[in-house]
Amino acid sequence: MIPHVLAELGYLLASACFIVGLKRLGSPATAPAGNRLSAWGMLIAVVVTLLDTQMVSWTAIVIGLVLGSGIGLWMARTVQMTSMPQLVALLNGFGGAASVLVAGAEFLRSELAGEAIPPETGVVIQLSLLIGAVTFSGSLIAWAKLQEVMTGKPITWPGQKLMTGLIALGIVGLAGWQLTDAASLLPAFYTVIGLAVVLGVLLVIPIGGADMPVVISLLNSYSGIAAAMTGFVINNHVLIIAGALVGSSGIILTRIMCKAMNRSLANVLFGAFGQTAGTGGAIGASSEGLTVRSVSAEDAAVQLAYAQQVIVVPGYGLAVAQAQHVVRELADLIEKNGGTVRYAIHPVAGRMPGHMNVLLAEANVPYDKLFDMDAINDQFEQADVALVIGANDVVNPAARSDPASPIYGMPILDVDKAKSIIVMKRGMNPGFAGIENALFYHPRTAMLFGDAKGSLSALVSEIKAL
Amino acid sequence: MIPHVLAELGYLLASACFIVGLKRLGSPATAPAGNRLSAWGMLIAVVVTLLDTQMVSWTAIVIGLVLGSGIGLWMARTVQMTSMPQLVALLNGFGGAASVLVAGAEFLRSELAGEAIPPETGVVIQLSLLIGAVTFSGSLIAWAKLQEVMTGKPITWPGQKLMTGLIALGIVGLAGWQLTDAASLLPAFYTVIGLAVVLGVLLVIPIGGADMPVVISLLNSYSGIAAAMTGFVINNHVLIIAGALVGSSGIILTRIMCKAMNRSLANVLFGAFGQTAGTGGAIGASSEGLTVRSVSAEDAAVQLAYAQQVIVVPGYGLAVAQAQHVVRELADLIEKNGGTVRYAIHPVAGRMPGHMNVLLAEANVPYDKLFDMDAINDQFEQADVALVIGANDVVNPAARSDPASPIYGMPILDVDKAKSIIVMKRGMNPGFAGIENALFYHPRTAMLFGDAKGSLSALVSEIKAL
Amino acid sequence: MSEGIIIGIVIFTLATFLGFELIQRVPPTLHTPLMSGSNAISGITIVGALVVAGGGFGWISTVFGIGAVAFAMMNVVGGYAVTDRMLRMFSKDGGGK
Amino acid sequence: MSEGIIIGIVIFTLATFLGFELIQRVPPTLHTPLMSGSNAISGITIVGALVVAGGGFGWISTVFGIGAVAFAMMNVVGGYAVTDRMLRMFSKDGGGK
Amino acid sequence: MRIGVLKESAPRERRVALTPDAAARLIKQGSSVAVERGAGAGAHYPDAAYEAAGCTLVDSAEAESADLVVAVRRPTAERAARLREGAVLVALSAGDPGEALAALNGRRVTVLALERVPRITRAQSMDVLSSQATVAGYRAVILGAEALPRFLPMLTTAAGSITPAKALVLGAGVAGLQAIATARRLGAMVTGFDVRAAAAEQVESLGARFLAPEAVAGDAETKGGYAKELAEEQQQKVLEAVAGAIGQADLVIATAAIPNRPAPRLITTAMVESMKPGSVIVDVSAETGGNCELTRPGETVHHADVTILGPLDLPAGMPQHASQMFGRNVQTLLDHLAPKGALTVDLDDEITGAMCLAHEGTLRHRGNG
Amino acid sequence: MRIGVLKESAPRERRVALTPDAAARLIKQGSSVAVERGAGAGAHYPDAAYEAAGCTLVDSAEAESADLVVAVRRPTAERAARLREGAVLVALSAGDPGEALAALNGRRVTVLALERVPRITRAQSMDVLSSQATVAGYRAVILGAEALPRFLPMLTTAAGSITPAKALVLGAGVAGLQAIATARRLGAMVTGFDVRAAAAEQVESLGARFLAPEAVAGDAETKGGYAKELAEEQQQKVLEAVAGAIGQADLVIATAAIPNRPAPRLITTAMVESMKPGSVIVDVSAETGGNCELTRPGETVHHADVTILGPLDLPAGMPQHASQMFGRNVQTLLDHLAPKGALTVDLDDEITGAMCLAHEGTLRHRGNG
Ligand SMILES: NC(=O)c1ccc[n+]([C@@H]2O[C@H](COP(=O)([O-])OP(=O)(O)OC[C@H]3O[C@@H](n4cnc5c(N)ncnc54)[C@H](OP(=O)(O)O)[C@@H]3O)[C@@H](O)[C@H]2O)c1
Ligand SMILES: NC(=O)c1ccc[n+]([C@@H]2O[C@H](COP(=O)([O-])OP(=O)(O)OC[C@H]3O[C@@H](n4cnc5c(N)ncnc54)[C@H](OP(=O)(O)O)[C@@H]3O)[C@@H](O)[C@H]2O)c1
Ligand SMILES: NC(=O)c1ccc[n+]([C@@H]2O[C@H](COP(=O)([O-])OP(=O)(O)OC[C@H]3O[C@@H](n4cnc5c(N)ncnc54)[C@H](O)[C@@H]3O)[C@@H](O)[C@H]2O)c1
Ligand SMILES: NC(=O)c1ccc[n+]([C@@H]2O[C@H](COP(=O)([O-])OP(=O)(O)OC[C@H]3O[C@@H](n4cnc5c(N)ncnc54)[C@H](O)[C@@H]3O)[C@@H](O)[C@H]2O)c1
Repeated sequence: MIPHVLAELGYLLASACFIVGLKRLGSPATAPAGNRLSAWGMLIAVVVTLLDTQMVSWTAIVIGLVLGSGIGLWMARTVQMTSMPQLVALLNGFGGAASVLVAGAEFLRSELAGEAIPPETGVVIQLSLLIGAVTFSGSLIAWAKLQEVMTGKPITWPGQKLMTGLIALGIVGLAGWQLTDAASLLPAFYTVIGLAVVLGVLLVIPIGGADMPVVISLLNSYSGIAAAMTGFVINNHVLIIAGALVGSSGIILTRIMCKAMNRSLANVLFGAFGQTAGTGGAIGASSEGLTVRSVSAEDAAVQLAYAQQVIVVPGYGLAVAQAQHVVRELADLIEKNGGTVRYAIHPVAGRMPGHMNVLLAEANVPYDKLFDMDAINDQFEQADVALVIGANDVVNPAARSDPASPIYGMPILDVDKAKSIIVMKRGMNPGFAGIENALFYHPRTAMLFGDAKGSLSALVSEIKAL
Repeated sequence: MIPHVLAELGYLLASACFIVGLKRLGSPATAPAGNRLSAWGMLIAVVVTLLDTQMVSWTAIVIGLVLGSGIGLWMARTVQMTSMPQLVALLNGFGGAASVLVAGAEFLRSELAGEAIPPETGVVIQLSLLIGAVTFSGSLIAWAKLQEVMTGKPITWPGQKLMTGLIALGIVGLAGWQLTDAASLLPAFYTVIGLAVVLGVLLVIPIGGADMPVVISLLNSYSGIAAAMTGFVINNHVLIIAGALVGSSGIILTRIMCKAMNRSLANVLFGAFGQTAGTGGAIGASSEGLTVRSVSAEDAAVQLAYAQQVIVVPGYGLAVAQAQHVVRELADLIEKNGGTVRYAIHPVAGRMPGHMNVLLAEANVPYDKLFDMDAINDQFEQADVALVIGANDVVNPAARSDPASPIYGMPILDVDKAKSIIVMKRGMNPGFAGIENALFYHPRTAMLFGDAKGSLSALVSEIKAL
Repeated sequence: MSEGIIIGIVIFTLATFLGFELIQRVPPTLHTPLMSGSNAISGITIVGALVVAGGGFGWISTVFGIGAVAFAMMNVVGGYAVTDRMLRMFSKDGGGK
Repeated sequence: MSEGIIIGIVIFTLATFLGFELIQRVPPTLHTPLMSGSNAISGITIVGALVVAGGGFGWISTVFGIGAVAFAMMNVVGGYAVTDRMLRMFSKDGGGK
Repeated sequence: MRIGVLKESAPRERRVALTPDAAARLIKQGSSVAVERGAGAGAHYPDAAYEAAGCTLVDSAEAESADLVVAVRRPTAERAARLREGAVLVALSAGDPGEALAALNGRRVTVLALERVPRITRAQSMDVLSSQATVAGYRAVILGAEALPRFLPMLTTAAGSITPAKALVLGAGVAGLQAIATARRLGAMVTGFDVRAAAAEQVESLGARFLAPEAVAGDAETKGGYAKELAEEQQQKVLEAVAGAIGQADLVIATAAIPNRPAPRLITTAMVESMKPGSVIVDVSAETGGNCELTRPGETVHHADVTILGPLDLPAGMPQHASQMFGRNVQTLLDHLAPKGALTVDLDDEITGAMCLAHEGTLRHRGNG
Repeated sequence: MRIGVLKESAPRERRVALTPDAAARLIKQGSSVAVERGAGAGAHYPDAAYEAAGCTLVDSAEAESADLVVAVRRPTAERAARLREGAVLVALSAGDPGEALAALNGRRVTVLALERVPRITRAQSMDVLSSQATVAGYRAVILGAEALPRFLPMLTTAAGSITPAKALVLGAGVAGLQAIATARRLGAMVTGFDVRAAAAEQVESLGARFLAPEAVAGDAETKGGYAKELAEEQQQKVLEAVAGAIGQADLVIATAAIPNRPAPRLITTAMVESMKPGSVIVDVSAETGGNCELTRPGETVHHADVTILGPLDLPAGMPQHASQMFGRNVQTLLDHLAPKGALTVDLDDEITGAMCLAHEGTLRHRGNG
């Protein structure tokens, strides 16, 4: 055992690691180092705890450490890149469970030893149990939805809200009873935990699979608060600090994620009850049941900011939007970030021969950045992003593949070969030829809806803000 | 007296007020409310203290409160708007003095009562005294320099740095002695305070008057730390929190201010010793001893963002920089912020007839925003900002007033009638006619040095970031 | 209310404010790693778990302790490891860049 | 080292981090008001001053107390008032806008 | 397949139907190309360039005897009579007088009229009307700028300020849009005018202002994207709209057209008289009678201090690029007719069928030829 | 002061020395203006406009009898002989044959030569050379674009891609810079060339590329901003530089000039022969002999499939705006000579002194007239 003062300083150091680490996680350049710093903080906290606390028995500790580390490492190593979100959900649930167990152990210990639990300690124990349990079961549901163990669709039934409300009320009541009544109330204790688990399920089940990341982020924030409450229970500051940090930063992250989806948190959490899936759904589904993937300017900006090779495909929509100057600005910005930008000019893009040339000349785009179809078509494969701005027919793969199409036989720009495709248009309207475009439903295509000029301006601001 | 728990919660509330208030002070829209919130926090802290502490005598308190509030209010009310910075310096100095007095009282009390001061308490008392005293005397010097009670020029002499170093060393030595030696060491105590006062003077005296705002900001940060140390002395958390907040946010503000001046903090603090006043000085003085006022893009951006009427005066430099597209972008941005932008085209701006027209047409500036000299010259008086971009001869007042000038008699654009003038050029080079331009030394003129394209891009980013 | 709780509340409040300020603008690609990284931090419950597990409270320590330590440790180790994996994708060759 | 000092250090550290984060981008027009406003906050020494002044330590309380309270109060009242005056210039008609 | 390229004989026709570059592409596909000596001279493609591209230079008789003969304009009756029996002739056949076609048909020559390429997406690259209208629209502005006694762009100078010229473009088809773009490039303030509703967006997509005739838009467009002839009352509205705008214009580019009909009359003598002294009208539609009452095709008219140009040879006036585009169209068409050099005339083909005026002794499309 | 405005008599000269607008300004200052009937017709300023501006319309004799007579070009000897004794004549007097001037001087007419306005900042608004060179530079490109058998801008179309034309502008003075700007507006890729070092930045300030002749720059500029005549060896370097660039050019605008000297020869016959078929040279300096060896002033030469224009009437070809600017220059000059309408010829004045060729029977500036 080390002097308690040293332990406190050790915990403070760990806290500082978490603070700085968390801050660094917020920007791409510093994130890896930030995560490592925060991991160091955790190591310090664990070591300090082991040195500081009077350890009566080491067996439980060793078993738990070996088991937990092993499973954790194995899961992190083997998980598919695409299954990351559900892994995070699962891990978050475990965190919640740990809080329940710690607080529960404290409660049972006092209870069994016949010690009176002071009311404030009782409150924090209850909070720790409650939040931990909700986090646990909610996270498991989120995991199940993402892993497609259960349906990703919102599950709702009449009276569901009422039921949830009643359970929440029940928990409060029981918890209050436990606090006020000094007598041993083990059944109430177990009932509270049970009800909290059910509450977690009820809260997450009506939310759609696509919204799970937001839910996980929110539950993550909860698990932070649970940890902080545990800190109150065992009177440990590092738990309080780290827990509070995660709790509040988690809320902020949740808000940021909602904003990126253009939704409010309330809409995410309770949207299913209203049964309106928002504007996204209206344009989301094609006649053949395929779906388009819509992207925010923020997201698209990140892609462009880090792209090495960008090919811009202008079409009539660029002209309609009169966005020629902004597109040039965007290109300048990408080039300043180290990428290269070329323009692929289709022979019949626009509504008159040379339409795109007139526009781009007006914006002073140098001639040597303009490539005609034959010159650029085999470059798309190497392109990180093909940025299709208000073009439609000239990038319609039907011209290659569908003999029934009115544009069959017209050579087109092979944008679908690019590593990633961003299409900017106002909606799902067809172009001059009046036909649907399968490119918009391509798995690598993301649609950035809106007037091209507005979208381009947004991209410029976002890239500058990165 | 109230229960201590309530007092602690009151202090916490006060701290929260300071935190939120300080944050809100950082943005124009929320600053007034933020300041008021922080003032409420202060009121809460004072009331809680009065209720919480066992007050033996109220006389000193009442006298102090009445005296302090009265003088403070009177100073705040009567000060000239232009003398604000020195008032802040003065008030800051008072804050430092208060810290010295509180810590000193604590020290003397224990000392006179013969109590042993525990070493850690000793350290914080020493720190509180030392930092408070440096803040006090440093702030007074800053005030004196700004108030022109003493010269604003840096005062340096050989060996000054050595002297400062020796005094600092002396303080450390004496303070250490006091700590280690349990015996009463009143002379040492007074000596430390005296030396610290001298140190404050020595630290500020070599810094030029123009840099005083940065120094005040730094001293403000110090006074926060002094307050936090006082908090340690009397074991009060609100002092620690508020002091630490001011200490660290003050450092950040100081850095921001240095960055706005394009200098490093070290350069501000020790610049006078190197005797190179930086690039600013090199171009700062005209042959007739007049000075030009250089402005940062950040500063200029704020002016433009809030301007109602902007008149852009393009000249040959705009063409050289090929900045026509950026200027259009800037104008669009100003208009989006609610201002109006017009372009004043001088008949001989540039190097060929119609030079500016060609440029601005390329950037698609609508014709109805272009005004020739006769049409715009009486509009300058109403303009909030005249933005002169790479123009020189065509805005040279010598053409109006100096019959000896080669351009005498040429009609010029009356930019000097505008409420504020921003001139963008790379340096102080003359234009085509090869003559100096008094406009650059005009009191309402600010020079934004740099290539026009770069400066305009910077303005655009800054306005977007506001 | 005990002094300990009060101080806990002060610390909790400060840390909460700090958490609000730490995260400001996050590019969308970092949303998941950030969530995962802060989730790992919430594994700080490990400290509590260790106290319980090592406290020698009989079966409580054994059952609750092993469980708590194991769960918390999965959260910690898995969380940091998976975050690191995600972040490594952004550097140089992989992923977005 | 006493527990009190340790907790003080924890709180000091947290508040310092918080202070670093609170101020991010400040338009130059706000530099002076912000400095002045935070200077007013540093007048929190008034709390210490009141303790000294009301502590009844004889002449120390009287001399040091009155001085400390008066100085701190000037800092507080003058600071808030002058900050408010500056800030009022930015709204609507006056100053920059 | 042996392709013969004729030298044009019409006055002022300086284009050539196949440029060396286009010929080389055909040769690569397996055809042989016989070029009449001097065919490209007017368009600045010297014989040497054809030789370098792999063509054989031949006299006129030999060029006429090819399997497939290409020319810009349908050859004179005299030359047509010398074509091989069963040959294919690809050329513009506008203003068909009947007789010439009958003569060709008599010799069982297959006549493919280039101006009849359907305006479907797939055939865009064979569409000489589009490509030559592009040239015409650009060139009309250049001619107008030359004839104008004033600047097009705005100029602020020590000798006073020059206000930008106002240009009015009537008809926003291919030529009209190109004219709008070119006039805007030169700095004029441009207004576009058309009866088709779709034209509004297109004009504005070039940064110009659109002038909409009252209550006409909507039903003025055929399925193919062309304009219809207007009812009397509608025509009146159109005239009112033009009359309202023409008084401000310094330069008028008139390109309005209706397929197979005389050009619509949009500018009356009274309107011309209301124009500013020195203003200029370039009537691109002169060939089909002109949009202006006073236009005399092929001549320049001065009326009330207004100059009215009625150029007939707009694309031919820029023969090098006009030929390059024309040749590219012809080459793509031949690639379509004779993939890999083997010629088949498939009248069921959407494109060939629409173009064919005579085949194996039968005349087609008489009604709207 | 009574001002007489003559109708020009030179062939192709369509400008007028004072427009109604400029005349109105002078009348406001207290002068009266007598305009020869029909003087503005060629420039599209009808007599009615002069009348509306407050001028009196007079016959030629009356115009000639004014106190101060303005004309674009110095009147014929016949008309000069009819000027009032002691009158002031303001006109271009280029290519002075001596005799005519002597005759005027004999009648004690004060002759102020407009092309001699000094190029000082104050006199910029009276500088007809600048204003007319602006017109010439713009118009040279328009003429060149008209003569070119190709597009200037780049165009990607279904009928193939059109590459942008390359324009080479020799001499980056007032006319050259305007030509650069105009060609760039039309979409050409422009290279500017000059011997003065200061020209580089000016050319680039228009977004064009500058071609620097090796080892010439620096000392090639006189104090007044004009170019000097070059030494043999330097001239050789200049020719080499031009020869290296001209082969790529589709359009050459040649504006190089040296005051009071024949235009420098920059384009040899061999260089013309190295150019691409169909390319065009517009020799703006034709009046002073031309920058191209093959230039024939006032004519169009075809050589080796290259067209060489030697226009003599560039500003006169755009008479409305050329006159507007000319008139504004003349009006500002008259304001300077006769503030508030009272004429004084002060030979000590920097501007008047420099312009005056004859005054009170004495000839001045003979050496460099
Ligand atoms: N070049 C020629 O000579 C010529 C002549 C005549 C016809 N055409 C034909 O025109 C077509 C040209 O193809 P294209 O790909 O350039 O254009 P397109 O196929 O007509 O598609 C243009 C797309 O731009 C979008 N759009 C319109 N305004 C927009 C705005 N303000 N912001 C963002 N998006 C906007 C529209 O979708 P939303 O409404 O959903 O936004 C539309 O789908 C071809 O079919 C060609 O055959 C060409
Ligand atoms: N328009 C005509 O027809 C014509 C013809 C010939 C002569 N002129 C003469 O040219 C002059 C025109 O006046 P003006 O006011 O337009 O221009 P100016 O007096 O020549 O001044 C231009 C200024 O722009 C600055 N500059 C140059 N490059 C720059 C860059 N990249 N970024 C920022 N600033 C840059 C230069 O200062 P720094 O080097 O310090 O940056 C210079 O002082 C008049 O004297 C006129 O008489 C005009
Ligand atoms: N393959 C393709 O998809 C393709 C190719 C080329 C052109 N087009 C389309 O075909 C259409 C017509 O092209 P065009 O240039 O050959 O047409 P055109 O030469 O027949 O007519 C020119 C223009 O005159 C207009 N006009 C007719 N009567 C008018 C009147 N009374 N007043 C005003 N304007 C009148 C027409 O609307 C047309 O825009 C356009 O919409 C064009 O976009 C399509
Ligand atoms: N008041 C003023 O300030 C004012 C007014 C107008 C022009 N200027 C200046 O006067 C100068 C000349 O103007 P200008 O247009 O009347 O000149 P110009 O007509 O005499 O000559 C045209 C150009 O030809 C160039 N040139 C001469 N010899 C050459 C050679 N061998 N090779 C290549 N180029 C050659 C000259 O350098 C000049 O740029 C310019 O610098 C212009 O900016 C000043």
